[in-house]
Amino acid sequence: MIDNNFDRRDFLKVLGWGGAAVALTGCGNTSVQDGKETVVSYVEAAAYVAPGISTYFNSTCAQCEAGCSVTGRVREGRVLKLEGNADSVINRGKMCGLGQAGVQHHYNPDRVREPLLRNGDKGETITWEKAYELIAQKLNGVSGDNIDFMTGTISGHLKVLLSNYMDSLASKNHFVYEAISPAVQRAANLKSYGVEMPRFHINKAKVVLSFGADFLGAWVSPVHFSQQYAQFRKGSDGQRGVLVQVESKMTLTGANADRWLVVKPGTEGVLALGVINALGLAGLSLPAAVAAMVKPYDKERVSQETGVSTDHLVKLAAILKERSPSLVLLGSAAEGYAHGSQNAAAINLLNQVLGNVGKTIEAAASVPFPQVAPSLGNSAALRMVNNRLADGQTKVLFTYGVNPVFTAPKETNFAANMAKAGFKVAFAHYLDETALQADLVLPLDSALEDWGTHIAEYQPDGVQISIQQPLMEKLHANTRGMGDVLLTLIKKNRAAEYAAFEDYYAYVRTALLQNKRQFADVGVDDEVFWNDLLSAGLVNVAGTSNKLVAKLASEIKLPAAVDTDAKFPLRLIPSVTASLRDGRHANQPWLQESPDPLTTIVWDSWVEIHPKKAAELGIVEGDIVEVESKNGTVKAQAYLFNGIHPDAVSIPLGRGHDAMGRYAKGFGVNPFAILDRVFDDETGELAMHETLVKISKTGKRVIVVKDEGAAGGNQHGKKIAVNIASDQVELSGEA
Amino acid sequence: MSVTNLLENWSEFRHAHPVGDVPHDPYKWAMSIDLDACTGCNACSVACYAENNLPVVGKEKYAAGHSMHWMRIERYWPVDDTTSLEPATREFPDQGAQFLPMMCQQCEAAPCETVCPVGATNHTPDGLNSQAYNRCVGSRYCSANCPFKVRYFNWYDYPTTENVWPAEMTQQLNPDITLRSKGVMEKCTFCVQRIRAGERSVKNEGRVLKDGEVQTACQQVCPTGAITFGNLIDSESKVHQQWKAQRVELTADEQEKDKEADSGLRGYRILEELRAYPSVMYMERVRESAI
Amino acid sequence: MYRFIRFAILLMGLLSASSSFAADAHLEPLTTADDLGPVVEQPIEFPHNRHAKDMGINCIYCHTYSRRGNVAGIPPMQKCIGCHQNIESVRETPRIKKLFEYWDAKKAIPWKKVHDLPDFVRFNHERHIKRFVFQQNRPVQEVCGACHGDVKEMTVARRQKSLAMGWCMSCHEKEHVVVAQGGMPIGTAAYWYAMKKPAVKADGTVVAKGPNDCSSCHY
Amino acid sequence: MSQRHLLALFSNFDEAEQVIKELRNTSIKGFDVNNDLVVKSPIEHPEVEEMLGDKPVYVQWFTLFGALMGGLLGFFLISGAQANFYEQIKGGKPIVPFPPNFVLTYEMFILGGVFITILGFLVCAGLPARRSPLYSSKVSEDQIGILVKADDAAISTLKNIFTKHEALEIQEEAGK
Amino acid sequence: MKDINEDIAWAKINKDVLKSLESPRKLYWVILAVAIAMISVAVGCEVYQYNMGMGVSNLNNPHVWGLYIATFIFWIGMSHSGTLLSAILHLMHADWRKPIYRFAEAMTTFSLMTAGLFVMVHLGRLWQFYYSLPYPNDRGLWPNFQSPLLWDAMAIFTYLSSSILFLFVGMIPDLAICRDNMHDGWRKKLYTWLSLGWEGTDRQWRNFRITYLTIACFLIPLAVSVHSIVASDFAMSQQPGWHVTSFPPYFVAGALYSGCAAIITLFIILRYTFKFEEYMTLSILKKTVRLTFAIAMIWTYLNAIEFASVWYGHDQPSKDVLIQKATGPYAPFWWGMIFCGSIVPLMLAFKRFQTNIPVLLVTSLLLNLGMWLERWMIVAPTFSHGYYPWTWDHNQWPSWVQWGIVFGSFGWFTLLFMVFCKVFPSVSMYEVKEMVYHRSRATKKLEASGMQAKGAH
Repeated sequence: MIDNNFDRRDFLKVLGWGGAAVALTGCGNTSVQDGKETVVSYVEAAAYVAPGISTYFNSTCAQCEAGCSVTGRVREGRVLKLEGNADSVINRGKMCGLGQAGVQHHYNPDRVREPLLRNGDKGETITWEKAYELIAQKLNGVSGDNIDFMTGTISGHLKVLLSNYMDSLASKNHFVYEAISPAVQRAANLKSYGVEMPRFHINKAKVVLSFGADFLGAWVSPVHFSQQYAQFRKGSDGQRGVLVQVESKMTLTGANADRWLVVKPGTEGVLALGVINALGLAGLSLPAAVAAMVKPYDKERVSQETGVSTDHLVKLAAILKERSPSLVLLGSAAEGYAHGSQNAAAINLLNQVLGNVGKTIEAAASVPFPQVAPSLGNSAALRMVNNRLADGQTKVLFTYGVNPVFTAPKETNFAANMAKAGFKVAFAHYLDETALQADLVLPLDSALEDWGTHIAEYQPDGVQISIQQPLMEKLHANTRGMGDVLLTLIKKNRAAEYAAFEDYYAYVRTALLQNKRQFADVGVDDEVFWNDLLSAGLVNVAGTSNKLVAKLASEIKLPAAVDTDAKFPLRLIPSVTASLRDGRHANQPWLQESPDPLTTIVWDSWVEIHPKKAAELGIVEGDIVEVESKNGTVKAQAYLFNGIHPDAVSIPLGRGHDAMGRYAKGFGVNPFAILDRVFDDETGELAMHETLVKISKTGKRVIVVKDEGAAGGNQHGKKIAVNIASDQVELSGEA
Repeated sequence: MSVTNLLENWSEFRHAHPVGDVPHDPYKWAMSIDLDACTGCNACSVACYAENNLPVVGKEKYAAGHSMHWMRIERYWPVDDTTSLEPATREFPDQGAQFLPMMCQQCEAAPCETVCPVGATNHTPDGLNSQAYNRCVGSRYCSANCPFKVRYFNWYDYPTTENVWPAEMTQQLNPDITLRSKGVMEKCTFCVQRIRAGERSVKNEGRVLKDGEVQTACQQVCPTGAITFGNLIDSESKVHQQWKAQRVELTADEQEKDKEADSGLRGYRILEELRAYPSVMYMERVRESAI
Repeated sequence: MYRFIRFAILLMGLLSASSSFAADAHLEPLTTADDLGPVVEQPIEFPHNRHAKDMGINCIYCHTYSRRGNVAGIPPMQKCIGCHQNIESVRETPRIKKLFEYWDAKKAIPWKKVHDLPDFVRFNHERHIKRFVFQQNRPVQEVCGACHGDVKEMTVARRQKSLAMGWCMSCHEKEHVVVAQGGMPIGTAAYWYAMKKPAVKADGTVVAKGPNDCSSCHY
Repeated sequence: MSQRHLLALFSNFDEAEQVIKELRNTSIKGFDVNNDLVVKSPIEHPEVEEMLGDKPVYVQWFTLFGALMGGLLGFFLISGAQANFYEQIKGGKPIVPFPPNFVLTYEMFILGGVFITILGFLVCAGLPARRSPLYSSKVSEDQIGILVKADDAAISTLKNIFTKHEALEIQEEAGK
Repeated sequence: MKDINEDIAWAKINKDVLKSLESPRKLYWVILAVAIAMISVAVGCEVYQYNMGMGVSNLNNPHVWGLYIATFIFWIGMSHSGTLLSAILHLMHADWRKPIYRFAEAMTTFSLMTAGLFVMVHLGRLWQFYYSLPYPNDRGLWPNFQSPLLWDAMAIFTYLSSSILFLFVGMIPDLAICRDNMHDGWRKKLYTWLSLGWEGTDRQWRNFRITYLTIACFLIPLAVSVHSIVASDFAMSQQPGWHVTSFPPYFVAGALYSGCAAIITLFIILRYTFKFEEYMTLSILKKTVRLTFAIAMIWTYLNAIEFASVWYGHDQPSKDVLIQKATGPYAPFWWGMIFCGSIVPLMLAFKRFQTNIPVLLVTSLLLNLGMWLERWMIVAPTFSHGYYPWTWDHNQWPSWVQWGIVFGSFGWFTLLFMVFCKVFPSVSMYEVKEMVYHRSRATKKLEASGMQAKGAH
């Protein structure tokens, strides 16, 4: 860690060697030689800079919204590796694969390097000055109502700048779009607990019943939850936590469950109510209204509707009753239906009757500076932007951190609608599908080159403000930080207000210094405070602690059975994988080559199908199958997978890019494209699991590229990966 | 003179290892992996790519079996009939999957070492199975004789292969370790570059490494802390305590506790009966019996 | 007949002796004039003799990275300037003028590597300097000179030792005393060679060889 | 007294045998049947050799020496090299392991044996040799040659004996 | 039927054999051209592989060895027949070997030279192969003498050098014949130089006999050790299907078997190409065929023993490999091996086939195919089905690069062999003379004692 008061920005200059060649060691010389290579020497160097010695700088991971703090290992002016920052309450020094691949986002050979202006089908390199001029020119005379800014989840000072900029344009049209977000859950939580995202204490629970929440994989804050999970498994008083996962397609979390219960897609709510009923029958006292409401959900009916055996249902109720506190989680698999909000309400109700609220579910501290609190994304934003585009209401569209052309269902015609906007500006790192539709593409600094502050939606302890700082000099001369760009743009409108800020760095620094007393003693010198802040890479504030307001749902309407269609007999589950998520990371080769944990497939998409169903259809592994929905078809290799309901097929999200460079383009298929436009009744979120498909063989067959060998997941009687029943193991004596 | 050398140090030259031998001192690097904590998330594998300059080979080469993941996460399905060739005989994997991080087991009596024609792979005094890339001629005998098949051969010259480390990507490479060119065998080293750096720095201080001062990349990153790495000699180290608690002996090919009917312990080593004496202990995944 | 057998026995003895000799320790490369590395032309002909001999400047004063990291490195230019801006007497000499030209342009001097090991060798300066200079109080010039030769007699440095692996090992195989001589303490525990503890001699001194396993330097 | 060579060719071994028998039985001054007679034949013929008297062969001593030397050299070279190879432990086996060294010693034993046997053959058989003064390519075809060296005085006696036994051809070295 | 016409004049033997050294027939050039074309395929493949890396051979993890090692064993195995004919049968005084042992020995030498190439081709860093040689160097490094591969190298070096010496020593009298009969030119010089001044004197013959006998004695254990050591490459490893104690004798039997089959093939080819009908008689062929049959049965037995011991034992992984061989993706090749190696040779038991040249040619080729498959079936299935189920790989298939080099190796062998046959007498003239001489004497003796003349055996 750096702990002297050397100016952080000068540091970058001395550290950089101005394009010093990296020796590909091992391929170079193989014998002692003299006078062939040049020694790299500094003109001036800070005391802590020595060749061959790494320095470590703290920053924030920008790969997802969890806001993990990272430590970058920097050597000879280049960042080599991202490691976890142990001081962070979110990730406590740990990382996921996705986070580590952040360096590949930074060093990606397919980054946009120059501002590009559309000229027919081609992009023409222009200067930044010209780009700014062009934006000013295009915005000139356009009413604020016709200017849309579409971003992904955004927080910290960038959000402040952006909202100020939108203000300066007299526009209220900042849309925060996340293709995959727990938006339904937020609404349900707000109803049940009074907050959108409470704190979950998996580690304090003795039983975790998760309805499709992939908290070890891609749900909310996976690194944090993984650590909680480790404690949960160890148990607080020697009693190991029990995880039961309920879902129709096995997730990574499901693969780690003690009992994985497969349910008919969409019946998660039914099961939740059935469990409440069973709990009542087992002697748990239920509020009368609840008892009445769950009365019809007797175990036979529930078993019949969900496909979970009565035996399991009884056992589940028994263990939930016996081991308290427990925790019931709710994930995307339960949310992604037209009745998603109802499912969510039912599941939250289960938490409430189990008395978990206040024990394993607590309110998060609220952010003391609401203006920097995250703007949370949802997919309803896409619907709104799309409608506005279709109606011609949007004249100028800015996009940042989103790729709606890729993630919007084909049926929305997003790309075509986008063309209707007069001027589209994409702030982009890569030429992704959306950037390719834009008129102007502005190249951004990578997260490892840029300044920023982040506040994650999920705050496990107090509020952590994470500082993002450059770990090395810019790789490309003509990229700009998003903050700098916004500052430049806003200066066009409000020059006087922002004149004091030379750049975004100055802005962030001033802003944080202004609130110094929130973070440190007033007496601390500004420089010292600032350097300590950068050195730590984060600052924790207590925030205001809240209490949850438990409100029992009065009515939960669950459909008797989910929709089916004789023409499209199967349900498509677009699965979210921990490394590729919504596809914005698909050009990071480590992630492409990192095998999917469950299927071990790399570099390609696949269609998961239950062997029973596959046998019915005559499909074997590697068959290229056509998955057809009402809105289109995709063709991908079949993978026979027991961890899926026989009436469902699953295709992972994230692959299938037509753009975004060499590592993303042409690998796999994009199931976003064929999704049906079905929405959650209450929130208007796209119901991701409501797409019905049919599946047919194309006659082609390939060898599935996967790590799993010919033996599949079978150990052939060898003692390789072994498991042991909990009643046969003595865990208390373990070190 | 060599004859005198031979005669004088005869007992030293006839010294066998590890059974009946003095333990390594002051270091014996070892690992324990708690499969109950491992979630199969692949973070360790990516960390290994980042730390050890592993090439991303791409789809075609991966398909051809040329992948280079020193640490691979294996996924098994619990089956009722273990001898069946079918992936799973249950209709649904209702007890989840079994994940297993598999890397070089740094065997104490490694089968790979004896067969190398050029002596490129040896056992070090701190208990590692070392691999000298520059000595390797690429006979691949070591891999042929490795029961775990955790040795990876450079089938192509990855540093010069298109799209492996294009343009700026080279700047990510860790300068502390050699970049392997074609025809060389490589494998997990327990992040030997970190171990060596740590050992050197404490030598400067005249002391021995304490637990936690050297971490492997996979251990450092593991979100659930499933991987423990450390010095097996050091009774303060977590890895020592875990091995001790699980009653797993480094130099045994059959553990005493396995002869007891229900020891309640879950430590084991893979293919222990082959007498390679692996340095990695796994702890069985636990399954709740009440549900 | 007996003559024949006697002769045969004699020959056999000779042969086994010579064969084992052939297998004996690699031939230690001699440091002769022929062993000198090539003359390397440097951008500035730096006079080591002037600095190290005439002025008596400690090697580590300039090559300061050598006690901190793997590579000894070339001192940053500010180090040269730090002294030379106050030495007016030589200010106008061609070499110093050249130095200031680089300084004014803030351009690094493209020094050429004189001791360039193969890329797969990881030699650590820090450990060697700490071991022999700081822990055993051996004279700096002797310690550095073990590998770099008598630099104080050179102008531009030139390689004087073979730096071949056998040459490195010839020192690692020697028994070195593992007791601090007026310097920092040296721990004995860390000095293992071939899975053996360091030997304690009759007079109580502990001797140990250098690290011998391949992965000490090759990884 | 000067000596001359005489080569007689015979069509078969029986004739040659008769000749040798006669030469043995006849005492000719200036001709020693044990030292001055050489039989040249296209194939090996132990019976003829028997008649030439006890002429020991020493090749096997070379063999013994070579094999032992090879084995010793092998073992010590290998063990010595292992002892000097920086004592790298491999697979938990001793630095100087016996089974592999025995295998290699065995190979070196054979290698030494074969090489030195060949050397011994060349030494004992006097090869490579200069061509003898009298030679006929018939000897390598189908005829048996008897080459004798004798004082000038004995030449005619020998010639007579050869002729008597139906020598096909008699070559005579030119007088000096 | 006699092994050879006893009345054949010695001068005619010289003439006939020497004729084979003279201006070649068209067929010879065709064979040579084909051989060179085959070699260029292999050279092309190797250059490609050298530049691109071993990956182009489609070897992979876990299939780190493939056709190269299999074919290496095949060629090493083939070399054993020369030793069988020249050394073992020599010690057993089976004189019918005499007309054919020379080319068998040449086959030994050249197949060893071919095998050696495969070791090279197989190395990932061919340019560093000298690391595996023991020589003093300034790094102070030695190869690892514990590695069976090094034993291999040593054994092959010993075998190759001893075979060449044995071949050469046995050829000295013939070289003298050539020297005596050749017209002036480079050949004459060559023969003069190589024949070392041999004149067939009694002293030379005496030492020659002892030397030849001694080396033959050495060669037999050497040959056994060579293929045992090759077997050790596998048997000394820990892998299921390889760690088999019966591998060394099994390999040796397989080696003799493939060698004998190759002798039949070459016998037939030489007989026609060089018109050696009078020396390479059908009677000798018949003996060779019978010998081959006997060895085939030994091999079959050892093969069965190996399977039986695996089957009967408790080593489940080895058993799995065996089952995998018989039922897995390699099953066609494995059954092919059983068919070619154990069923086809049954043909040789029938008298009428024992001299039927077309049938024998086809059979011998099939036998060799079977033996090649055997080697492949030793190498590949263990890799595809080793100890560690996760890495089982049943889909690996050698690429054209591997096939190309294997294919080319046959060209290389043929080239060496054909050049040898043109430069050196491929039938031992002096030993045929000996044979004729001794046989006719024996016949005469028999006739003298009034008995019906019969073949020597």
